[in-house]
Amino acid sequence: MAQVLTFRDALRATLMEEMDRNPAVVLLGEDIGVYQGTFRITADFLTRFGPKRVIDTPISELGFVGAAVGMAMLGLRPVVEVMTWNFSLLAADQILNNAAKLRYFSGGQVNVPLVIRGPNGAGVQLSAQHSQSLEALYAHFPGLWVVAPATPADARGLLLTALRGKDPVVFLENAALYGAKGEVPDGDAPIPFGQAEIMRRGHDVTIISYSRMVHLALTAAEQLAQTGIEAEVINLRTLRPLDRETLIRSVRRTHRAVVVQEQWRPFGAAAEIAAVIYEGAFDLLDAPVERVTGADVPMPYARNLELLALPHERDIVAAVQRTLYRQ
Amino acid sequence: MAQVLTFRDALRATLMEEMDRNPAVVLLGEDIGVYQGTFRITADFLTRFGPKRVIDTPISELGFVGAAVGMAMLGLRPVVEVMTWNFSLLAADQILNNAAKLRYFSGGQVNVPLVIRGPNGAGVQLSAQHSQSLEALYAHFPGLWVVAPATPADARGLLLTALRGKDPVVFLENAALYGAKGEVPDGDAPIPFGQAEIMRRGHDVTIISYSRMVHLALTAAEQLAQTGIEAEVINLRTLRPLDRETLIRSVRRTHRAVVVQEQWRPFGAAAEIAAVIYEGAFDLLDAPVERVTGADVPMPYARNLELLALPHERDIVAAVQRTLYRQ
Amino acid sequence: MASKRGGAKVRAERTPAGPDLASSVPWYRLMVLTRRFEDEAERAFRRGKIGGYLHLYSGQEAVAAGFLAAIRADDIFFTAYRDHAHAIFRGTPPQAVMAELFGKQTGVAKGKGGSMHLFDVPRGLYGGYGIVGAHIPLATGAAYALRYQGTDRICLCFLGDGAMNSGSFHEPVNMAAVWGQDGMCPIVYIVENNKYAMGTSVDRSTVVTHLASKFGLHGIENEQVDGQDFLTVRRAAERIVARVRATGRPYAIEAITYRLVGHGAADLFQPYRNKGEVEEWKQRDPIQILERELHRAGVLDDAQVAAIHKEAEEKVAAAIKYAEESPEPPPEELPRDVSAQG
Amino acid sequence: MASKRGGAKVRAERTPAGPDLASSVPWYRLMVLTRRFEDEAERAFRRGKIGGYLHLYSGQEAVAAGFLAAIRADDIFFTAYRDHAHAIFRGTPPQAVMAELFGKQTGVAKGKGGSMHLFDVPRGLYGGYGIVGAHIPLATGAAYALRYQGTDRICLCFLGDGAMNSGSFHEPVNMAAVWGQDGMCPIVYIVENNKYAMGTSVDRSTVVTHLASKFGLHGIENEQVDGQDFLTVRRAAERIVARVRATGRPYAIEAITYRLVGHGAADLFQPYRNKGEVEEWKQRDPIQILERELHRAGVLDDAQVAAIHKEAEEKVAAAIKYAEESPEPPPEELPRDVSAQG
Ligand SMILES: Cc1ncc(C[n+]2csc(CCOP(=O)(O)OP(=O)(O)O)c2C)c(N)n1
Ligand SMILES: Cc1ncc(C[n+]2csc(CCOP(=O)(O)OP(=O)(O)O)c2C)c(N)n1
Ligand SMILES: [Mg+2]
Ligand SMILES: [Mg+2]
Repeated sequence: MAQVLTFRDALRATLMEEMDRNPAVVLLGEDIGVYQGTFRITADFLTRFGPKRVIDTPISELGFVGAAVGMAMLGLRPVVEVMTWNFSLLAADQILNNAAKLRYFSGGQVNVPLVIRGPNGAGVQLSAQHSQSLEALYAHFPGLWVVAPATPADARGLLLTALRGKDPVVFLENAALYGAKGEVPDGDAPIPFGQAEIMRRGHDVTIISYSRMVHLALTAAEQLAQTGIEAEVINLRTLRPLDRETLIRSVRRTHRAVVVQEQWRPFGAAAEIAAVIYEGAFDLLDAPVERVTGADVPMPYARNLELLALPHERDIVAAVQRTLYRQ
Repeated sequence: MAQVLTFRDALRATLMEEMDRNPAVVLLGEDIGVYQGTFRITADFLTRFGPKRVIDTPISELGFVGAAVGMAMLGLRPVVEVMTWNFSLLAADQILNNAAKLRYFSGGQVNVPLVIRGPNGAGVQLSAQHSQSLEALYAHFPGLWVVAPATPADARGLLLTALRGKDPVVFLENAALYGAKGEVPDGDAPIPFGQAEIMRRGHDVTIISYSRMVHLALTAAEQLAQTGIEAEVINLRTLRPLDRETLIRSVRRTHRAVVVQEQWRPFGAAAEIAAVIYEGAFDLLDAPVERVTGADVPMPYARNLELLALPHERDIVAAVQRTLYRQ
Repeated sequence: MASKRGGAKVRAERTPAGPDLASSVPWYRLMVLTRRFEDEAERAFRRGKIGGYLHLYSGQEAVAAGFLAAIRADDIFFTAYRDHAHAIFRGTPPQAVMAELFGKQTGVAKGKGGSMHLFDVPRGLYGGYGIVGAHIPLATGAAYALRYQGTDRICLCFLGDGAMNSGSFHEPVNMAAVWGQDGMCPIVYIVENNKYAMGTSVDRSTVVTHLASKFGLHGIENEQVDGQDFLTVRRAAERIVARVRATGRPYAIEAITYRLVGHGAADLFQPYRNKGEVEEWKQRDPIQILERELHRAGVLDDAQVAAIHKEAEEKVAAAIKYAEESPEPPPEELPRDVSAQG
Repeated sequence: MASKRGGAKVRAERTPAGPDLASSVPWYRLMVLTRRFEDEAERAFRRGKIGGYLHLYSGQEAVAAGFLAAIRADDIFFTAYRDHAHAIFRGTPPQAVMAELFGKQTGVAKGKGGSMHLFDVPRGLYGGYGIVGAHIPLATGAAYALRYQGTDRICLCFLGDGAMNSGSFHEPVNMAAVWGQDGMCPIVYIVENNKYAMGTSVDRSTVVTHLASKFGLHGIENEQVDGQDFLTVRRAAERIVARVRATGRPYAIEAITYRLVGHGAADLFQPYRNKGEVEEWKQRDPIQILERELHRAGVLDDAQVAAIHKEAEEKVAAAIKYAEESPEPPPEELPRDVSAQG
């Protein structure tokens, strides 16, 4: 059976269940307790689990992410909420030089079962310092898993996997999705990392994306269907590992691919995805892989400029048409 | 005229000249003064320019990189030495959220003429926390220029441009190159950003790289020449901006490309370079672009494992042969 | 009240009357203006005219006013995202600030920065920053630059109580002390201790709640001040600014204050504090305190007060109108300003 | 000498004789062993047998020895890259450490970590870290975990003077104080103040050179100790460890010490200090101080001392031989250990 939940409630319920089940799970973050969480993912958690498990931290990203790594090394299973991923840059050293690597440089003596989660990507008019999508940065580093769910079902299934694995997970949510509803399977069904989902079948072109952009891709696909173009839409779910097989199998069938990402094009995630497609389907590609990306500028505040800086359905439609030489 | 200089001396001499010429240039970094610089780039600078211009800092990467941004905003031209780029992760917030963006979010009211320089990439057995090549990370962010010189001439020409521009520059050196010698043109000849150099002409395949990897590419090209394969070797010099034109023009001629980077393959620089090539030369490519990269693991300490983790000439040769379907 | 947490010893430096009372009238006017500005900005936010985050300064006005009243026209300052009042106090036209909040081409930063990133470089405002604490290194380096350039200009750095728990605070403040030994760091750090960082009260985020003292352990002279009393703040500011200008050494002050409104416009329920506390602090509203003082000294009468309020109302209404009617930035603005050379 | 900088008040807690003298002999033996180990490691480095960075602990032995002598077998500790002695003191076989430095499969971390990243988790050594200060948050969180798990185990965190200028230091230490209020942070921060961070002396990187006092800024009890005297350190450590174990509150100690060797094996010229200073500190070599004490008390005679030195020599020679003869890690090791699930 399944029930309809918002993305927020899927996260909440999963976290709560897992905390009920496993006393090793503790939460850390700014204003997750008394304040009830900036995005209310942890509302009521403090009352339910108490201050030893729901730890309101000072504004010390480097300190509390690092402390969570230390907790994880000792066998706790900390879940850090970064109020937004933008602030994670202050903790980059702890994430990239400790969490990601210390299993390796200890010769496998310690695990770091740590989940860092929070909203990633642009909001609405949050401007340059608060509108970043950092998946390409984190996915570059071996030792991390990088997860970017698109649906409430993804949110639940991937969070379950994250909470039960033994490695550090960069869990990238999207504030615009918190209110989005979707069917969430009941019961205990973790979604393994590295398993993309084909959200829509089609034979003319493959549109590949993750997180919020998947929804744009689906809308674009509906629009394209009205012009007789059947797009396959792939939701990657995780960037590291990348489900090369599903990707490549699809493109080898459709001969065309469009990759959609929210952030800056240069050295962005779409470049890697495109490279993987070329490497796996070069001989069967009928057109260059199109990258639909955000504008290569820090995010402006003004709404009209912000809209110009973000990818839209029409950009995806146009890119698809280019792969079909319809333009 | 030109003289033969080491990479180190090219940097030293250029910094020194520019400091003589422009009193706004100040240096900040750990142990650049009394200690004479970890890699002796600034040896004797303290005596010559005094402690107001050669500022030994505490171990406060976030603090002193940020302070340098502030100095730059007021019209100084700070040059920060990060002892190695690994430590820059502690200053990531200042580099990515302030230096890169504040010109934009101030509506163009301030410039940030800042150069951050130091060794990037693996050394010899420095292990996981000290062996990282961070160009893909920094080149993703608009507002920064990302420079990776391969030769003493590059070092001088690009540093001159960096020191005279008005924007923040991520200047990635390589410790293994500091002792390398090369001809350096006399006089005042800045190398503009975004101008790749063709280091070797060839018509069978284009090998693209930057920094230390260029030298591997050149050696591989010599080896290939003995088997009758003439490789063109491109030294990108800057990652942001990327000289798409030179790249694409070359590949449209050779029909084959191999991109070489030292660091991890997923979401690495080679993905972007490959994507640019595909986008510009899709119809003329006879084989998928090959990526030669480091192994996807934190750098191990043991020398034999480290050698396995790094790209070698033979990997480039093999990749070229694959593009020619010789394997 | 100021001494509630951490046993703050607050310097008392008020003079009941004298020349600074008359010269405080323009600051009273500005404080009334900014309060009105904040109220109307919030209303515009609710109407969907302003987007993103919106952090208001209501209740804290005397802190920035007191310090900005004490510096020279060529001095500079940095602050965080709660920055509207700082700009307006310094002379940035309210309509240019409002237009920025509306995301319009006529905004101080052409609509690119928004509420959190006000800049007015000609007037010495070097921003407006959104990452808590991250402007403190900038301000510290800027102060160094001012001395390096041979001037006697100084730099103010406003920061929140919450920012003091970050490495972005400790690292540059330690360096400022070192640089100050050579007279190379003319900066005043002004902690706006409004008791909370979002929903986290000072005593839940640190054990040492006498925040000024934290500067002492970096070797920086410091004191606390009653941040609700403009005259007190201004007097302290004048003394401190003169000394920092003369010595080139950093100084720190913790102003005990309170934000009467939510953390941001989205902070409606405020589960972290009770109404009583807010009401208590309303009794110490800095505008009323100054008004009473000016009234008592006969520098302002009721009619003048009314006129000042009316004027503020009109100015803000005009600012709203201006912002509303201003054009959006044209699409060509999108790629502009990313870099100087590209 | 200990009180030279910052007017350090150093606690004197030495007892001239008594039961702890006899129990100190094994520690004397370990200190002699590690000194020899460091000397031979440096020689191996010069012969090209050891790569990368190599940071030796010579001169500072009494600090780690004194503290590791005071904790229980199930307690844990974290340190920076100057970590060989810490591992050996704790019982990690010297040959496994040497093999790690040689990059061999038989090393404590299979040759993957090297000198800077010694780990021996079964013995409570949670690393060995190369980014200055970056292990301090880890140790702080680990201490929390120990209490959360309902144990009375404690955590030691060794750190350098230079690390104290980083946000990696201030942020977690502030949190430790907060957590300590609930008895949730049983950690001892042990500053190995060896006067320098590479070439930067303490007084060039901060104005407040009484480093222990900086913990006070965060609300953590603290003191200084003469780090050259094993007996003093150990006595203080026993008192502090007992208290931290009982209270779950953090405590900090600054051990005044000196590194008699270069920062790393590559630091040959040491332009930042003069020979005289080094010579002066050689007079306070911790091994000689302890040796004299044990000698005077009649716990050790000349023959025993000689035997201990000979034994150290042999053990280290054996460790070198073992390391030399051990196999390199096989190529299959390259992708192993990146993650648990992949
Ligand atoms: C590094 C960082 N972490 C978290 C946030 C989210 N955040 C915005 S304001 C704020 C509270 C800051 O409090 P304080 O410094 O006291 O300033 P105040 O809002 O009271 O003026 C937080 C946590 C942020 N912007 N930056
Ligand atoms: C964040 C960071 N910055 C710089 C370095 C380079 N570095 C290595 S050791 C060191 C000095 C550290 O001094 P201290 O903390 O006093 O420890 P000690 O070496 O004296 O034991 C520096 C600057 C580093 N490893 N990490
Ligand atoms: Mg506050
Ligand atoms: Mg030291």
